[in-house]
Amino acid sequence: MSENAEFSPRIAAFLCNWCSYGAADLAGVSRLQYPPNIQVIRIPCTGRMSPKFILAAFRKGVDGVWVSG
Amino acid sequence: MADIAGDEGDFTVKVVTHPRYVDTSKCIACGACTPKCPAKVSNDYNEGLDKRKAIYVRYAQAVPLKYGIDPAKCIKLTKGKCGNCEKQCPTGAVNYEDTETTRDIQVGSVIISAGFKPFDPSAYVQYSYSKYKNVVTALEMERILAASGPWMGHLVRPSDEKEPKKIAWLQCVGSRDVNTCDHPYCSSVCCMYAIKEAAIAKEHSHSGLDAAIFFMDMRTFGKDFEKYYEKAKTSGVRFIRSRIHTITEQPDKSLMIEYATEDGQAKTEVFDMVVLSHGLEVAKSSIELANKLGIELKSTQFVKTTSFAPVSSNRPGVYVCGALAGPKDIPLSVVEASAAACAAAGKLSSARGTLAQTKEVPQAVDVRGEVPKVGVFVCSCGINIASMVDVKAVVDYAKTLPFVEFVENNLFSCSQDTQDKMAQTIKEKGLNRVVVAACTPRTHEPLFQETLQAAGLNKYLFDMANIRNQDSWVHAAEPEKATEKAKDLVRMAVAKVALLQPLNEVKLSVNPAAMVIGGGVAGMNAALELAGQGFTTHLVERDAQLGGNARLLRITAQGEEVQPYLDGLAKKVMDNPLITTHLATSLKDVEGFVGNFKTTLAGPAGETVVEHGGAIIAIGGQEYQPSEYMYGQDPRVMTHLQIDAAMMNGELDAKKVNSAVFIQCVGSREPERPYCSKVCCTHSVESALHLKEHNPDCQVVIIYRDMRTFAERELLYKEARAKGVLFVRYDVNQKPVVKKDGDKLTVTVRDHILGRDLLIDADLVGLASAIVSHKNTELAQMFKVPLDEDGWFLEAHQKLRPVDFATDGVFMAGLAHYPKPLEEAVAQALAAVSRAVTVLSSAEMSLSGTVAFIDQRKCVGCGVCWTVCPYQAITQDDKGLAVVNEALCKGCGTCVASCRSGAPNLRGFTTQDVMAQIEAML
Amino acid sequence: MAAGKKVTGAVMVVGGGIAGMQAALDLANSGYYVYMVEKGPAIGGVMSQLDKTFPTNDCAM
Amino acid sequence: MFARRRFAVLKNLLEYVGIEPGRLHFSWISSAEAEKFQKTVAAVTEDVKALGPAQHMIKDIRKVA
Repeated sequence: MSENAEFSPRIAAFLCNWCSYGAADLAGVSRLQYPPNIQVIRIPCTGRMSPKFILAAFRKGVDGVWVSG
Repeated sequence: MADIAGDEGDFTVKVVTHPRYVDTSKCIACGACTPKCPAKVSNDYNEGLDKRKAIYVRYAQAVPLKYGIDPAKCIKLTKGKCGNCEKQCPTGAVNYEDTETTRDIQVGSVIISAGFKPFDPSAYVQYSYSKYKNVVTALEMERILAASGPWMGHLVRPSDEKEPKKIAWLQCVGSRDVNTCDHPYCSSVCCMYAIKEAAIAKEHSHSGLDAAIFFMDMRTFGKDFEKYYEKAKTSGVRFIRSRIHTITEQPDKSLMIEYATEDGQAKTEVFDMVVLSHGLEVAKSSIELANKLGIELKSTQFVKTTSFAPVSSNRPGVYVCGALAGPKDIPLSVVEASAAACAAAGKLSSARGTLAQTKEVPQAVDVRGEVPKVGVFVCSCGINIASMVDVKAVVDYAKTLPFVEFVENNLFSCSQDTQDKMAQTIKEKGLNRVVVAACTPRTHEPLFQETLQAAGLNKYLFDMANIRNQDSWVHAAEPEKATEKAKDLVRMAVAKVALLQPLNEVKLSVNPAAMVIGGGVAGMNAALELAGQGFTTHLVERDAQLGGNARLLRITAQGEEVQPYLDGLAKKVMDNPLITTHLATSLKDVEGFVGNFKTTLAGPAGETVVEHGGAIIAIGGQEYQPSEYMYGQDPRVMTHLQIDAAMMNGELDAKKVNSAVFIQCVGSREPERPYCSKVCCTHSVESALHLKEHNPDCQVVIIYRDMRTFAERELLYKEARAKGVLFVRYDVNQKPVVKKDGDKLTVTVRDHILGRDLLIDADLVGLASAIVSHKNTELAQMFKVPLDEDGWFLEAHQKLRPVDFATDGVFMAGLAHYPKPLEEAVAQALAAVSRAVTVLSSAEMSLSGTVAFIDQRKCVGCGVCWTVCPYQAITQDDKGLAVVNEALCKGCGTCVASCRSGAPNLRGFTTQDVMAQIEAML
Repeated sequence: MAAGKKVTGAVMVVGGGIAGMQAALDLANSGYYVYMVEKGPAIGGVMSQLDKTFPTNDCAM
Repeated sequence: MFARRRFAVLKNLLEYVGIEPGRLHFSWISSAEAEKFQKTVAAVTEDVKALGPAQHMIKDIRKVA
C-alpha cells in the first residue's frame, strides 16, 4: 500500500463548543502537536448533531467524520 | 489589603498593589518570554513537584491570563543582569521599573474570603513527610493526578517516577489532633477527597491499583457523599479503621506502615506511596489581618460567626465566607459567598446602581436584504500565528472568496487601537458581515462582537476562524499544511457568515416581586432579606404558623437557643410591610417563566393569583418515623425532636434520667435511604451533654457507626468524651437490640473492641432519626425543576450553583435541598436571595439570540421536539403545533436534530449555516 | 441605617478563591461596583489546583 | 443522551451503504482534557488513513450506485 503512505485523509470534526472545542483550544495553549487532517466545525452541543451533517460530509467527499461531545 | 477605616456603609480601604513587572494592558499571553528565561524556580502551583520560570503564568487557564515576574527569583531584578524577557516580548509589556502602589478605595461593605491554608505536615515526625520522597500530601496527589500537573496526569511516585501499585491514604493529618498540631477540629473535606483521589488513582492505574484508606470515622455526610463512599467500597478501595503511628522507608523507597486493628492486633503492610490527607487551617497572614481589622476569631482561629448570622463578623459591614469561617467544602463556600454578597448588599440597597456602569450600544443598522459584504481580519498575534502560518497568503486567498469585500492583516486584532480601527473600517467600507481569523471564539468572540456593536452592526453577523489555538500552535512542524488549513478555516467561516442573519435578543421585563415557598427558618430568612433589599415578597406556608421544624429544636451546635430566635424572626416577618404571609396555603398552579411567574395559591380564603419574577423553594423536610427499636411501643423510646420538645416543655427532666442510650443512623445510611442525615451525630452529642450537665452521674452511651461531628462540632464530641459519655461503635450487620424486660428497657450491643455483647439498662432511648424529604413532585413539576432519587431538589450544579436550578428564576434553600444544620439553612437562604436579586434587580433581561424557532408550516405536532428538549422550552400551541419559548431555550439544538420534518431550526447554527461550512470544507 | 448617612454602592472582596469570585459575581450582577483584592497573580485559589471534585468527579478547572 | 442513541443507528446505516464503520468516530472529551483530545485526533487520523480514501457516497454517488 505504498500510495496509502502518502495518503493524507480529510476528516470533518464536529466539536461541542463547551467540551471538545474547549479541549482543542487548550491543546493549542499547551502546544500539543497533532496531525492537521481535521477540519473543525463548532456546534453548540452534540444534541445539535444531525445525522444529515454526517451524511453531507461523506457526500462532500471527506474520508472520515469525528463527532466529539 | 492593608487596612480599613470608617464604618459600615462608608469604609475607606487601603490597598497595596505589588509590582508585577509586566504591563497587563500590553501582555497578550503569547508565552514568548518564558522559554528564554534562565531562572528555574520550584513551581508552587504544582506544590513544588516540578519547575517553572521566573516570568510565568500560574497556570494555563489563569485569569487574568497575563504573565508576571517573580521578583525574588528574577535574575534581572535580583542581580541586574539578563533582560531576556524584555527582548522577547513583542508588545513591550515587560517593565523592570514597576513599583508598589498604594491606593484608598471607598466601599460600603467588605467581604473577606481569604480561604484556608493546607496544613503543612513537615512537623509530624511519625509521618516523615519531609524525609521520605514517596510520602506526599493530598494536594500534591491532586497535582500528580491532574492532566495539567507535572506528569500530565500519569500516576507515578516521586522517587523513581514509576507507577505505584499500592497507595495508602492516611486520614486526619493535622485534624482531630491536639497533641501534635493543636487542631482539635475536623477539617470536613478530607474523607471525601481521599475517596475521590483513591477512585481517580484507580482509574489512572494500569495495573489495578490497591488503594487503602486508614481512617478513624468516615465522614461522608454531604449530598451524594454516602453513595460515593459505597461505590468506592464496591470498586475495591479498602477502608481500614485505624490511625497510623509509624512509617518506615524500605530500601526501594517503599513505605512500611505499622498500625493496630480495632481489636488490638498489631499489623504491618508495605505501600509504594503514602498520601497524607492533610486538613485545613487558617493562614498566619489571615490571622494577622483579622487582628488588625478587629475581627474576632474562635479558639480554632477561624472567624467567629453565629448560627443565625453565619456570614457576619463582629465588625458591622465586614462579612466573611468560605473556609476562613470554618473548614468546609466547595458547595458550602459558594453558598456562603452568595450569602455574604446578599448580606453586604442588604445595607447598601439605597445606593444600588449608583456606581455600577452599563454600556451604551448604538442602534444597529438593518442589513437584511443587503448583499453580503464580508470583511476578513487576519491576525498575526505577534508571531504566534505569523511564525507558522503565511499570513499574507491567507489574506490574498481570502480576497478571492465570494462576498468578501475587504481583507486586512493586524498584528494584534484584540488590542484596543485595532478594535477602534476595525469599527471605523466596518463603517467606512459598509461591511455587513465580519470574520476574524485569530484565536478562539470561546475567549474572544464577545470582544469582537462588542466592536461590531460599536460599529452599528448586529453582533450575530460575526464568526471566527480559529487559526491559532487549533492551527498554528498545534501544527508547528508543518507550516505549509498549517497555512493551507488556515485558508480552509477562513473559507468555511466566510461561507457561514454570508448566510447569517441579524438576531434579536428578546427583552423580557422582570417583575421585581418574589415568592418564597415554606415558612421555616430558611424561608423566613429569605423573605426578610428580600424585603430588606426592597422587593415585595410573598411568603407561603402550608401550616397555620411559621417556624417549621425549628419549632421543635432546642439549641444549635454553637449552643444558641433556637426558640427566642425563631419568635423574633417570625415577628419581624409579620411586621414587615413588604412581606405578605399566606398561612395554611399551598400552591395550586404555576404559569410563566423567569421574570414573569403567575402562581395560583389555595388558602383558607379561597384561591388567589400572585404575580412574581422569581421564586425560592424552602419547603424543608421532615423527621423519619422509625419502625425499629421499639419506637411507638414504649414512651421511653423517643426521636431527637421529641426529646428536644420534651426537654423544653419540662416533660423530660434531665435531672431524673440516670441512664440514657442514643442509637445513631436510625433510617439513615440504609438501602432505602442511602444518605447520611448530617445533623444527628451532633444532635445526640448535644443531648448527651445536656443530660450530663443536669445529672453528672447519668450514664450516657452513644451507639454509632461513624461519629460525624464534622468541622468544629468535633469539639463537642471531644467535650462529651471528657465528661464521660461512652461511645460504642456498632456494625450495620449487627445492629443494637432494644428489649422490654418487664418494666425494664434494655439495649444490647456488640462491642468490637472487647469482642462481646454489652447489656445496658436505659431510662431513655434516643433515636437519631433520619431527615426525609417531602418528595414534593407536584411542586417540582409546577416550577419545572428536578428532584433526585431521595426526593431532594436537585441543584443546577452540585459544586458551583448549589442554590440554583437549571430553570432560571427559581432557587432553593434549606432542608428541601438536603439535610443540614440551621446555620447552613440560613446561609442558603441568603444565598438564594443573592441569586434571586441578580434577576429581580434588573428591570429587563436580554436573552441570547441563539435560540430555536419552529417553521410551523412544516410542523405536524408529533411531539418529538418537546419530549427531547432538556429545558422544557417547547410546548404545543392551540393548533397542536410546536412553539419555542425563547425565555427558556438555551440554544442546544437538540430539537432541530430530532425533528423528522425539519420544522425547528437554531438561529446562528441553522442547518443551512452548518451545511455551508460542510460544503466549503474541501 | 440612619437616613442621610453616606452609603457607598461599592463592595470590596478580599480573596479571589471560589468563594470570593462567587460573592463578587453576585454583587456585580445586582448593581454594585466590586473591587476584588487578591495577593497572588491570578484568581482561582486552591480550587484551581484540584484535579477533580467530589462527588461528581467534575473537573475542578 | 439522544445524540448517542441516534449515532448508534446511523453507524449501522452507513455500514449498509458501504461506508466502513472506522470512518465514523465518536468521543466525549471534557474541556480540560487537552491530552485526550490530542490522542484522539491522532487515533482517528490513523484509523481513517488505514482505510484509504473514501470510495462511497462522494459527489458522483449515482455512478457508484
